[in-house]
Amino acid sequence: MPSLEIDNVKKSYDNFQALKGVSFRAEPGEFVVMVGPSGCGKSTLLRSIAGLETISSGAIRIDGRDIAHDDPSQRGVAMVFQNYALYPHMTVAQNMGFALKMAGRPKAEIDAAVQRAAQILRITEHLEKKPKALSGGQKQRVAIGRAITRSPDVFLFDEPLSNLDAALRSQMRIELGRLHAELKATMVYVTHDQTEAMTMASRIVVLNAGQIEQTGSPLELYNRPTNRFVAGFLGTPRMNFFAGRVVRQTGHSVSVQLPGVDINLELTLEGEGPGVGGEIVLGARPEALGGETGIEIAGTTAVVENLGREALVYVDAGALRTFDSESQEGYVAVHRSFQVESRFGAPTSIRLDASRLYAFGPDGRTIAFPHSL
Amino acid sequence: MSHSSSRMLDRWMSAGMLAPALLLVGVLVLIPSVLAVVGSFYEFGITSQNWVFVGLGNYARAMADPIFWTALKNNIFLIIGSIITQVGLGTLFAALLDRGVRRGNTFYRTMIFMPVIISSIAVAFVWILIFDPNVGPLNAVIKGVGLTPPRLGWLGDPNISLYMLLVIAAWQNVGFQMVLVLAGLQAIPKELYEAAALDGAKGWRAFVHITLPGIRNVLMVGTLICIIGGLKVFDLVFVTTGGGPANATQVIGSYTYLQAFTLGNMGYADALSVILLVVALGFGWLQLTLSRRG
Amino acid sequence: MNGRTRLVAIGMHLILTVWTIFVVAPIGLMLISAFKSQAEIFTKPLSLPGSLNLSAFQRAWNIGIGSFMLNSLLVTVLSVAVIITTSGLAAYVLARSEAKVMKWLYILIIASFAIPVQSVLVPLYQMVSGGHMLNSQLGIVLPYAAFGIPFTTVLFYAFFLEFPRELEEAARLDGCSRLQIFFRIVVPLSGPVVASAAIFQAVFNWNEFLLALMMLTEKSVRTLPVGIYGLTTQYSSDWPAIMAALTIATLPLLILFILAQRHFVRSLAGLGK
Amino acid sequence: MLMMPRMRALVAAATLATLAGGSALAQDAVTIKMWTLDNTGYPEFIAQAAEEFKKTHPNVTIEHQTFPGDPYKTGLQVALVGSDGPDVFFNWSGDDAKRLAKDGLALDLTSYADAPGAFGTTVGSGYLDAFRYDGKLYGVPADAVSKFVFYNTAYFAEHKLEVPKTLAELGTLCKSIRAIDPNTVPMPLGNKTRWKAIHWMTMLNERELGVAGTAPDYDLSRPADALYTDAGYAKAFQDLLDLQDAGCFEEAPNATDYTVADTMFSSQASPMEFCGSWCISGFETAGFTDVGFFRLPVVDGGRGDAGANFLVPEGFQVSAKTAHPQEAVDWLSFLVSDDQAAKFVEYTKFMPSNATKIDTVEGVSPLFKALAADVATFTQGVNVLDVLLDAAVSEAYLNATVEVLNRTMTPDQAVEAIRKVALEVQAKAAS
Repeated sequence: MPSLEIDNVKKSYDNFQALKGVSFRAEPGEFVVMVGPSGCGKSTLLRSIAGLETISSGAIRIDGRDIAHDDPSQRGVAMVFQNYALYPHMTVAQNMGFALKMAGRPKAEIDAAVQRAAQILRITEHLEKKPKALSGGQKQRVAIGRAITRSPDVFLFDEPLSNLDAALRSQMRIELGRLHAELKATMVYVTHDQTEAMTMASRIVVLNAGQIEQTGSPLELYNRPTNRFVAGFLGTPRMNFFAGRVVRQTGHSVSVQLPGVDINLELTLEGEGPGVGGEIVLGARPEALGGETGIEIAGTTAVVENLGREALVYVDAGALRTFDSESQEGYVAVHRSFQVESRFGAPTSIRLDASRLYAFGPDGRTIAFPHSL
Repeated sequence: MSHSSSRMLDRWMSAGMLAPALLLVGVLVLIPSVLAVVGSFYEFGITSQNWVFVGLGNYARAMADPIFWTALKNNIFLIIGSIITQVGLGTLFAALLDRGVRRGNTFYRTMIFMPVIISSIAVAFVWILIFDPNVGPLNAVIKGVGLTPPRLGWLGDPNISLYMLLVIAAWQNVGFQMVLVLAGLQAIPKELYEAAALDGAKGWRAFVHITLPGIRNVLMVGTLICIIGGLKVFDLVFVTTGGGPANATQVIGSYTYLQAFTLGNMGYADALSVILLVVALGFGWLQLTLSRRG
Repeated sequence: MNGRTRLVAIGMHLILTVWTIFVVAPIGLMLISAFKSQAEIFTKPLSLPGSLNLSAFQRAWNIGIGSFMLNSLLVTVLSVAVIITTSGLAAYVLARSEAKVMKWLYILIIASFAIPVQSVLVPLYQMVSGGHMLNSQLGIVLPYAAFGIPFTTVLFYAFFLEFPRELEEAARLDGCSRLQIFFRIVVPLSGPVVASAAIFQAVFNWNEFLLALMMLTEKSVRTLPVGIYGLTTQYSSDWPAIMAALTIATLPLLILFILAQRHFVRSLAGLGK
Repeated sequence: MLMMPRMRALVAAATLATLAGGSALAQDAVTIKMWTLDNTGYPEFIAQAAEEFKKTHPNVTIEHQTFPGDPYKTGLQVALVGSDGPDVFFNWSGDDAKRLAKDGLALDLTSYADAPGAFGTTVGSGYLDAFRYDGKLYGVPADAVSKFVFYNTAYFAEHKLEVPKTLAELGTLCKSIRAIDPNTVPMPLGNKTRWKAIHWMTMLNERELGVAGTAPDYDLSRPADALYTDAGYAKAFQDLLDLQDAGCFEEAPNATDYTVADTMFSSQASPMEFCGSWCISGFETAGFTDVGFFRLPVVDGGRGDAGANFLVPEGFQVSAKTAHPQEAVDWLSFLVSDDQAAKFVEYTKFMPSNATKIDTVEGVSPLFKALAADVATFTQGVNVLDVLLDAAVSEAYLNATVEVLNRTMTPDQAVEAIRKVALEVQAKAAS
C-alpha cells in the first residue's frame, strides 16, 4: 500500500488563497478524514489530489513520486463523488468498467474486475441496470465500486454520504469501515460532518481557512485539541466556551474570574498565561458540567433534549453565558447520564470543576487541559 | 506528460472545438455586419462601382424618411401585437389543455400546432386566396351573412392590413407558443397546486399565484421569440402585401429590400440594416439583463 | 359534476374548437383548391371541386416539386448537422472554460444572435457570389449554419451549464480526454436539447425564404419555398397548381408530424427550459 | 477611407473564395452561361436552339438557367457585380438595361451588330433603338410585349355591345354591362402587385399628352420648374377614376391579384380585360376562343395618337465581364435569326423582334396572328412607365396610382407626389 504525502500545497484563485501551504502525510493503509467548515479548502485539496484542480505550488506524492502535474487518470487515484456521478446512459457494469475500458484493458480483465468489485459491494444482481433504477444507497455503492474496479493507490471520497438519509448513512459508515479493513487501501475522505470523522478516521485532518489546524487520531483531537477551533469543531454538542479574565497568576497557576458569577477557578497552565488582567477563554464539554464536584452554579432549565437513556439540558445560568455556541441565547449545554423531566423554568444547577476545564489564550491556543488528560 | 504540454494540448483542443462555429459566424455573420456598417456611410448602387462617402448622411436621411418611421412603427406594432396574440393565446390554450379540458387534449394540441411546420410562403399564398376581395372565401362568407366587407380589401386597406398580418402570424405561431408554455406548465410540481388549494387559492387565483410565476421563464423565451420574429419579419409582408398599399405595411426588412434591390440605394439600405441591427442588439441586451436578474 | 362546472367545461371546449377550426380551415381550403380548376377557385370559392381533378397535381409535380423537396431536405439536413455539431462543440468549450476571452466570445455569439439576415444580405450575397457558391447547396448551407449557430449555441450553453460537472470529472479520472468526455459522456446525455435544437432549426431552415430566394436562383437547386414562389411567374399564376404544390410540400410533413407529434412536442418543450 | 469601398468587395470575395478553397478550372470548350426568366416555353426554346447552334459552333455549350420574376432583377444585378454572373442575360429595355450600360456591366455591342448575319441586320431599327443609349447599342432585342383590351366576342354579340371609340365610350360600355348584371365586373384590374394599373397609366398618359409630351418628363430632361406640371398627368389619373366610377373595375382592385383578374376574364365571368399580349396563352389554356381585342381608346381632346400603343421591347444583354464576347453575340444573333425567331413564336407565343417568317409558324392561333398584324401597324411604341422611369420615380408613380385608386389621394396630389420625387432625382443627377 502506498503512502500519500501533501507537501506545502498552495492554491490561489485570482485574489483568494484557498490553500495556504498545507502539508500532511497519509501512511500506507491509513483512513484519513479531512474535516472543516464549508469553504475551508478541504474539497479543493481533495480535488487537487485527484487532479481536477491544478495547484499553484507544492508537491503531492504517492509513494514518493510527485504526481501534482500528472493527468488525473495517470495518478493512480479514484474518487467517489458526493452526487455519485454515475453515467446515466451506461449500465452499472459499464459504469464500473469504464475507466479500464478507456485504459484499453482487455474485456475479460474488465469483467473480472467489475465482478470482484460487485461482489465486495453486494450489487452483483444490479450490474445490468441503469443508475436510474437504483436507490440512493445502491448508487453510492456503484460509485464506490467504480473506484474499486480501478484498484487505485489512493481512494478519494468527497462527502460521499451527504445525500443519504440518516439510517442509510450510519449503515454506509459501517460498510466503508469494513471496506477499508478489507481493501487495506489508503483512503482520503472529505466531510463536514464531524461524526463521520470521529467514527471512521484512523487520522483526522482539521482544516480551517486553507490551513491545517491539527492532525491526529479522533480521540487525540477530541481530548487534546491544540486550539479553540478544533476544540469547538469536534464533539456534539459543542464545547461550552466562557469568556473570563485572569485575576491572579503564580507560576503556571492562574485564577480566572468569570463575569456575572463571582467565582475564581484555579487552573494549571501548560505554557505562558495571558498575564494578570488578560482575557482567557474557558472551555467545558457538556459532560464535564454534570459532575458531582466543583463549584455549583444555580440556574433554570431552558431546553431539554431527551435522548432516552440520557439527556442534554440547556441551562440558563443567569449571567454565566456561553459564546460561540450552538444555542444563540448563550445557554450552557450540560450532559446528564439519566432521564430528565423536561420542564421550562425548573431550577437546576451546573458544576464547574477546574480539573475538567480547558483554557485558551487570546490567540486561541490551548493553554490548559483537563487534569486527567 | 508534463504540466505545460498537457495544458497547451487542452488549449489547442479548445480552440479546435471553437473554431468551426466561430469561423462560420465570423465569416458569414460578423464580417458582413461590419461591411454593412461600412457601406452605410456611402452612397452606392448594387451595380454601381462609384462609391460616394456621405458620412452619416444615410442615417440623417432615415430620420427624415416618413416611410422608415412607418416601417419601424409597423415592426413595433407587430412585435407588441404578436406578443399579445401569440403568447396570450398560446398561454390560454396551454392552460386549457393542461388543467382545463380532460378529453381530446392530444387532438387539440396536434391541430393547433400543425401550422408551425408549414412554410410561411405556403401560408401566405393560402391567406392571399382567403383574403381576396372578389373571389376569396372570407368575403363570400361575410357577404353571405349580409355584412359588408372592407371597401379596399382585407390586405388592401392600410387600416386593416396590419391586423390581418397579425392574424396570419397568430394562425401560424400560436401553436408554438402553446407547446412552449405547456412544457413549462407540466414542469410545475402538482404539489404546489395542492398546497395552494390548502391555502385557499384555486382556479383563477391559483393561475395567478402558482402558474404564472412558474412559467415566467418560458413566457420570457416566448416573448423573446416574438420580438426577434417581429424584428426580422419579411416573408409574410413580402408575399402578402408587398409592403403596400403605398408603404402602409412596410416593415424594416421589406423596406430594406425595396431600397436595396428595387431602388438600388445600397448605402441607404445598409444604414437601415444597421439601425435594425442596433435595435435588435438593444433587445438582445435587454433580454440578457432581464434573464440575469431572473 | 354540477351545472356550472359543466358550463365551464363546455366553454373551454368551445374556445379550443373554434381555434382548431380556424387553424384547419385554411389547410382544408388549400387541399380542396388543389382539386379545382382555376375558374372554379375564383368563381365558386366556397364550393367543393366539381370533379376530382388531379391535373393540378400533375402540373405541380412536372414543375419540379419533387426536386424542390429533395433540395430542401438536403439543405435542411446538412445545415442542421453542421449547426448541431459546431454549436455543440463551441458551447461546450464556452460553458466549461474559465478564460476571460471565452466570456467575450460568448457575448459576441449572443450579439450575433440578434443580427437579422436582412441586415447583412448584400455583403453576404457578394461573399457567396465571390466564393463561386451561388446556386450550390453549400452556398446556402453555410449561411444557414452561420445564422443558426448563435441561437443553438446559447441553447446548448444553458444546457451544458446545468450539466452535472461531476460526471465530467469522473470521466477525467476514468481517463477521458476533453474530446472523449464530450463525445462519450456529454453527447449521449444531450438527447433532448439536441432534438429541440434540431427540430427548431430544421423547421426554420426548411421554410427559409429570403436567403434561398437570393442564393438559389437556378431551378435545379431551388428549395421548396422558392420553388413554390417561382410558380407565380412574371405574368401568370396557376393557382390550382400552386395549391397542389403546397399540398404536396405540406402533406408529408403534416403526416410525419401527426405520427410523431408526441415526441416532436416533447423535445420542442426542451426549448422552454 | 478611400480604400474602403473597394476593400469591402475584396474582403467579401476573398474571404469566401478562401473558404471555398476553389478556383475555376480552365476549359478548352466555351461555355456561355445564359440567364432568363421562367416564362412558359422558354427552356424548351433555348434547349432546341442550343442544339441547333452546336452545328455551327461545336465548341460552344449553352448553360441556360431560369429564374422567377421578382428575384431576377436583384439576382442579376448582384451576380453581374460579382464574379459568378452570366455571360448573356434577359433584360427589359428601359431603365434596367440603361443602368447596367451606365454602370459598365453590359457590353457595348455596337461593333458586333452589323457583321454579316449579326442581329443588327435582322432586327428592325425601332427595336434596336430601345436598347440604344448615348448612341451605343447595349442589347439584342428578341421580342416585345404589347397590351390590348380583350373582350368576349360572344358576350358582346349576345348583348349587342359595340367596341368603344373613345375612353368615354368605354365608361359608358361599363355602365351598360353593369346594367345587364350589377354583379358582373366589366374589366377587372387586379392591381395587387401594382403593375396592372401602371400599365393603364402608361397608356392614359399617352392618350392625354402623346409620347412626345411625356418624354421630357419621363427622362427628366424638362427644366425643373416645368417637370410633371402638364395638366394631362392629373387628367390621366382622373380618366382612371372616371372608369372606376363607371363601374369598370372590381371591388378593391389594389387588393386583387392579377391572376384573379386574368381568370375572371378567361373564365368568362368578366367580358373585358386590359391585358398583355402574353395573356393569349392563358385564354388558350382555359379553352376560351371567343376573344376579340382593341387598343385602349383615345380620349376626347387628348394629344395622344390612336396609332401609338403599348410596346415594351425585351431582349438580351451581354455581360461586360464575359470571356467570350464574340461567341456570346453569335449566340444571340442566332436566337433572333429568321428561323429561330419563328421557332421562338412557336414555343413561347411572344411577339418576336424579327417577324420575317411569322406567317410560316404553325400552331399559332388566329388571335395571335391578328395581334401580330396589329402590332405591325403601330405608328409609335409606348414603353411602360415602370420600366422607363428612374426606379425612385417609378416607385412613386406606382404608389401614387394605388393611392388614387384607393381615393386616399386626389389626382393633383398624386402628380405632386411624383413631381417631388422626380425633382429630387433630377437635382441629384445634376450634382
